[in-house]
Amino acid sequence: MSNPGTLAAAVVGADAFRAPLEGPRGARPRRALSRRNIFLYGTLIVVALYYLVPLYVMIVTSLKGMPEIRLGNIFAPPVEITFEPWVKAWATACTGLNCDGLSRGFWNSVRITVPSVIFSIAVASVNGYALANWRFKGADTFFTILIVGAFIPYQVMIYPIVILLREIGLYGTLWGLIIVHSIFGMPILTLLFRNYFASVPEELFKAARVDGAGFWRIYFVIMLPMALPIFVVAIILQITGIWNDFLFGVIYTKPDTYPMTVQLNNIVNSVQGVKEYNVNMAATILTGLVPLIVYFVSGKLFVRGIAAGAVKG
Amino acid sequence: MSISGNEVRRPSRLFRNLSAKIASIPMILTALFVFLGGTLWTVLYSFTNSKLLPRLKFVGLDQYERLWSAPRWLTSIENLLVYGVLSLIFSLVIGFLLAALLDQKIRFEGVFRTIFLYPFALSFVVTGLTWQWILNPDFGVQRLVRNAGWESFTFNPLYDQRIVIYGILIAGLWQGTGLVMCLMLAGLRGIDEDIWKAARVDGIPMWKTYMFIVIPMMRPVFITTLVIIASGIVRLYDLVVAQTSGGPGGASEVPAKYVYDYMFLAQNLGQGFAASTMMLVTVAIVVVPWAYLEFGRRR
Amino acid sequence: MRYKLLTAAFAATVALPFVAPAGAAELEVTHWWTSGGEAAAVAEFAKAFDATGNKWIDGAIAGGGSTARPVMVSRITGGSPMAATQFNTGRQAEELVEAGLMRDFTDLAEKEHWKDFIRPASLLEGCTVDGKVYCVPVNIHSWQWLWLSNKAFEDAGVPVPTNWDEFVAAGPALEKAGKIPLAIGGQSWQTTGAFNVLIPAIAGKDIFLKVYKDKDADVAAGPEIAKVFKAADDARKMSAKSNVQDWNQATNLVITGQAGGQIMGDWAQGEFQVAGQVAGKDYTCLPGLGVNELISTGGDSFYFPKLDDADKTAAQEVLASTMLSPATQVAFNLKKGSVPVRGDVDVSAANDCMKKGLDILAKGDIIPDTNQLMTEDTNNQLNDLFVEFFKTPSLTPEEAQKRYAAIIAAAD
Amino acid sequence: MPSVAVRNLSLNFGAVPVLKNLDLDIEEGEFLVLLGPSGCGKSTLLNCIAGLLDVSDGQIFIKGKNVTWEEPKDRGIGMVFQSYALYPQMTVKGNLTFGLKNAGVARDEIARRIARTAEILQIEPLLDRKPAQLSGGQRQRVAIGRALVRDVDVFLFDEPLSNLDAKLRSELRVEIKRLHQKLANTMIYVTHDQIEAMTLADRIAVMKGGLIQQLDHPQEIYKRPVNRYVAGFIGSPGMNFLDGAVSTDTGAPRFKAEGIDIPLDNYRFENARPGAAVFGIRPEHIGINSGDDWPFSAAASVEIVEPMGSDTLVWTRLGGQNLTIRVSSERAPRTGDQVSVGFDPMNASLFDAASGVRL
Repeated sequence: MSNPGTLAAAVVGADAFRAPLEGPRGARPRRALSRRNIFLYGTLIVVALYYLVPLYVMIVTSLKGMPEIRLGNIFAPPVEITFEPWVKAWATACTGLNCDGLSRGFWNSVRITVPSVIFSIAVASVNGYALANWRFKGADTFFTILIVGAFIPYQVMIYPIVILLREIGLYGTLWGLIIVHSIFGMPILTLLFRNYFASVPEELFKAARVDGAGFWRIYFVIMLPMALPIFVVAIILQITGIWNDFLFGVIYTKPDTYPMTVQLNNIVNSVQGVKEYNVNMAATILTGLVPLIVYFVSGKLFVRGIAAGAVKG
Repeated sequence: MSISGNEVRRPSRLFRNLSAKIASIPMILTALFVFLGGTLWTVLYSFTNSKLLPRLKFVGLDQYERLWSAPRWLTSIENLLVYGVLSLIFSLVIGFLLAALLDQKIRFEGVFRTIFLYPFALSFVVTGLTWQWILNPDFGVQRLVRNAGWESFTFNPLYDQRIVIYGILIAGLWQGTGLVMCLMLAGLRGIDEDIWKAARVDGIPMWKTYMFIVIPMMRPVFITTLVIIASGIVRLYDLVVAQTSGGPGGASEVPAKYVYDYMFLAQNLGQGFAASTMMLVTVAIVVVPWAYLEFGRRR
Repeated sequence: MRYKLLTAAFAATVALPFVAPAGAAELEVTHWWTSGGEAAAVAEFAKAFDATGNKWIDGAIAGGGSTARPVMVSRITGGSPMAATQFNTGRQAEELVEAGLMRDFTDLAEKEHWKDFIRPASLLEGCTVDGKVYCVPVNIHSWQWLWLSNKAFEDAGVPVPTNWDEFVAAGPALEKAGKIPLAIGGQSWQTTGAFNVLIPAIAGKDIFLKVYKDKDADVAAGPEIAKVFKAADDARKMSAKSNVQDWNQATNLVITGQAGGQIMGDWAQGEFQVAGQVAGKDYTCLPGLGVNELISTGGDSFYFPKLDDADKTAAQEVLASTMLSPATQVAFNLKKGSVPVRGDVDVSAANDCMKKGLDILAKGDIIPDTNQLMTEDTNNQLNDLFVEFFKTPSLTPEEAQKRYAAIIAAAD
Repeated sequence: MPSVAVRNLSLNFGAVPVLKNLDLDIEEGEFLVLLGPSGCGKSTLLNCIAGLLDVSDGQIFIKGKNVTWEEPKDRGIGMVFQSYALYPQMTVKGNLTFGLKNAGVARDEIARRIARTAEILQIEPLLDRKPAQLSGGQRQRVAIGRALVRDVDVFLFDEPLSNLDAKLRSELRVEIKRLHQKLANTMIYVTHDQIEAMTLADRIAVMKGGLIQQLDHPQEIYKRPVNRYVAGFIGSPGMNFLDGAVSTDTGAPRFKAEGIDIPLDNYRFENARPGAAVFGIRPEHIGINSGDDWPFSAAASVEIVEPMGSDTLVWTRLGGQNLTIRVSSERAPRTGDQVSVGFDPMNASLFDAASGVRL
């Protein structure tokens, strides 16, 4: 192969020009500690600290004994690490007569969260798909109502929903709770799915129709496999939303089936003499653990999923 | 060759797209019965003197008159306004700045992103409790600074009526800015790379590129974000209850709490419904025209 | 009170097998008793009920009545009721009864002659709607107590006050010693409660009844109540540094000597007891703030929603009887720090403070509880006013009284 | 002095070298096209010249000034992007003036430049519209206008026509050419479209794998590609390649393959050597039944006939290998005909089979 350098020189034939061309060469020198980098990383680290402080305080406090909490400041690391608050929060903290801590609520939360997440996402994804690809007259009106509904304070809807559930005979059942979570997850989830499916090239959808696929077939065979990123977003949003829900959990369940957040409230608000901050913090971390893990593990997917279509107006 | 045969009748409009309609039944039912029905029901009963149980004994506008003469309601509205405006501005600004910083091709982007986002995984109850603890004057920041030698330092938002709403704001922002950052980051990544190049060739400074080119281009992202933040602000309740229970002296009351307290605590459904109707009207004035433009007409 | 505890216990053991049903049932009971003393007290109910062969499923909801009542009401109206639930004696469950959601216990009440032993009679009246009995009062709580920490006054070098005026006078000394003179929690009902205690103490029983029973707005705007607001102004100055939320945290300030005193109902006694403190030695109680010794007769009652399950319905009656049985009444109320609703049980085990209360009760120096006189709606408006008043120095007593009179005028 | 000069330019993305020790000189007023398939480094090179990418090594000079470390705005360049990169919320006028306002150009000067640009590009009626209200072609004109108002010596085009449909593309192509003739600026133009390259360029740099394969005038590249890669990339339909070997057994060199024996007397060897080779001949250099006296002619069978209007493409088999021929439509044979094909090896190119280098 011919040497491009020689070739260029041969064509131009202008070595004479080269002499006066002087000056810097190579990559622009960049110091690791340039002003820009100091500002950039400095800001990020300071902000990150602000975000981390509460978590730090929670953890540190949960590892201290009560006397140490009363004396020291909350930011000091524990002098003597004790796991007793954790044990108490998980297994022995009392509410009224029930002294089994959060442990009972954990499985209840799982039992409530899993079907609610599945059901609400199933419903919302089909809705979003129908809205994006199979528009029918009036669909947008319903959707607008739904979006406006996202602004209604939950408290306002408690009474009508109590009456609705009573009328269909589902009040106090797991299905009742699942429906409630599906209803309140619907506006945002439907918006997400609608936007995502709307961004899928229409040709794909048309091709499938020409191939004779119907509504459900296109949904399951074409759309569903493509919608993975947005499903991840929806699942994460719903797991945290439903796991963290307190209001519906307390109103639509019974003591036997109280989710973890209700137990947490009970433990935190069952003040006996002094507030046991260490137990409260341990209970708080324990309750938040599931959604936290979900975020730590899948935060990247979440960001990617949002970028993949959630934010397209 | 004759083109004839069974005359094909145009299928009924009702059955066109039948599967889609069937699939939309949950949405239609929710929209009609829960959101629309529930709202109308609430508005209707706001004109009654329902106490513990809803009863159709109409009293005209009495509940509204009482509502607007209740100092607590006025405080609640004022608080929501202050919190709402500041929360909107700060979450958008902070969320955007963080996203812009993360967008500088920095190292450890994933670590920073996770740190900024994790509070969003925690419930408001947890957020409220933790910040109550940090802002506690006897244990938290104030004590820390005083111990460090600055004896007269006072930072006591949760027990100071004048600034309590800012104490709540601090916690609210801590919880919510991560998601805003995430949305903004997604928006920034969606900006055509060539735009940045064009701006550089044009010699436009980075801040100007953000201000005059990138941010206007991110309008849809800002709108989605706005919907999410605003709907959260209107519903602000758990955080206040967990952090201050509306105190001190009712200085951090918010409308959603007024609704809840009057419906269930005071057993005056009519009053609660009137308050929630006012909230709905406010929301509707802002949201309905926008939602109509954004979703209703686009074909 | 003549009977010995033994007799009562005997009566209970005889009575119980008699009403026990064939099938044992699990009954879910909801309540908001979650503090140390309260939980110990409710355990007595559970123990007694479990002894009948049934099972008490505890449905404690923490966070006080304000968190618990919406849950209870929603569940009852939603058609998924618990077997029994606590409400404050008074008008809180009125509409649930009117809507026909609660069980009528008239037959049981007549069979067991509740009317004969429940005193004061106003308690059972609170449970009676249209001549029918719908609930079981389980205790008498009175609000009119000033709890004082002997240690705090010792530290401040002043004698323990014997009435409100002395207490106010001791305020500066306490403050000088680094104490909070008066502990009041941030929850709104605590401030209203304190104010309502000040009315009979400062202005007298008649004024109290004129305002709250007759809803006389003129009196509420008058000079007598103005004096009460003046006293409340003192109280708020003394409580300015009290940075706690829950009532028992405030009580804890008194127990530990960080605060001089607290205006709180007799349930505070349970906290002193759990902390191992002795009345008269570690702490002092002044009924009626030591000025006007009378007590209100509020308390808690249990309501029993209508259920479909026959076994549970039968067990509800057992539970009602159990709660009222002399042995349970004694055991429960001793732990709770309240007074039994039965006049015929021995409470010799009661401590000094409770005995003071019993004496006042026996003398008949009683006033009805505000829960019995006013709707929750009015109470809540008063809560809004007083929580603001106590924490907002810029709200003058005159201005507050104007708002107060307006609330009373609108009350029903 | 060259208008733009690149010296020993290297660029690595991490460990991956994208540009390898490049040298390039571009004359004042020259229209240079960087041509190659995607991933060859042509856009990267353009971005380096623009200053949008920091080089790993080497130097860049524009008008004799070393701009290796300069900001793009200070290099005296204007750039046009494939996606137009117009600021969507600004009017056309806003797009054109934004950079100037930032540079602090006086208001009357801005007005003058806008007027001139609008006139040159004939976009006066569009000045108050927003990009969303423009067609693709109009948008690209505005994008060019944005480079034009900068009043610079060097224009950089990054695949500016790829997003347009075929008709618009050819229209704008002419317009760019006209623009170049009128302004006589130095223009560097990146494309993967060899027709654009051929029609526009004064010189073409064919790139592959971060290296310039050949830099020359279009006709020269067309006629005398330096290697098989360049030969294959330029020209449509592509050059015919016949596999075989160069032999000098009989004295004069000949190209031999199964059923083919081409005398290479007329071929101008650059470095003759016997061995496996590829014989390349462009379709328009082959005659069918012409009756001319070709140095080489043989019989071939017609497999497919593709009429293209003025020309017709004839796909034939010669000795088991494909041979595409371009003839004028009047002389087109029919499918299945046996024809006689002939050409002059003078027009052909011979490449080494292993290295692909021109022989």
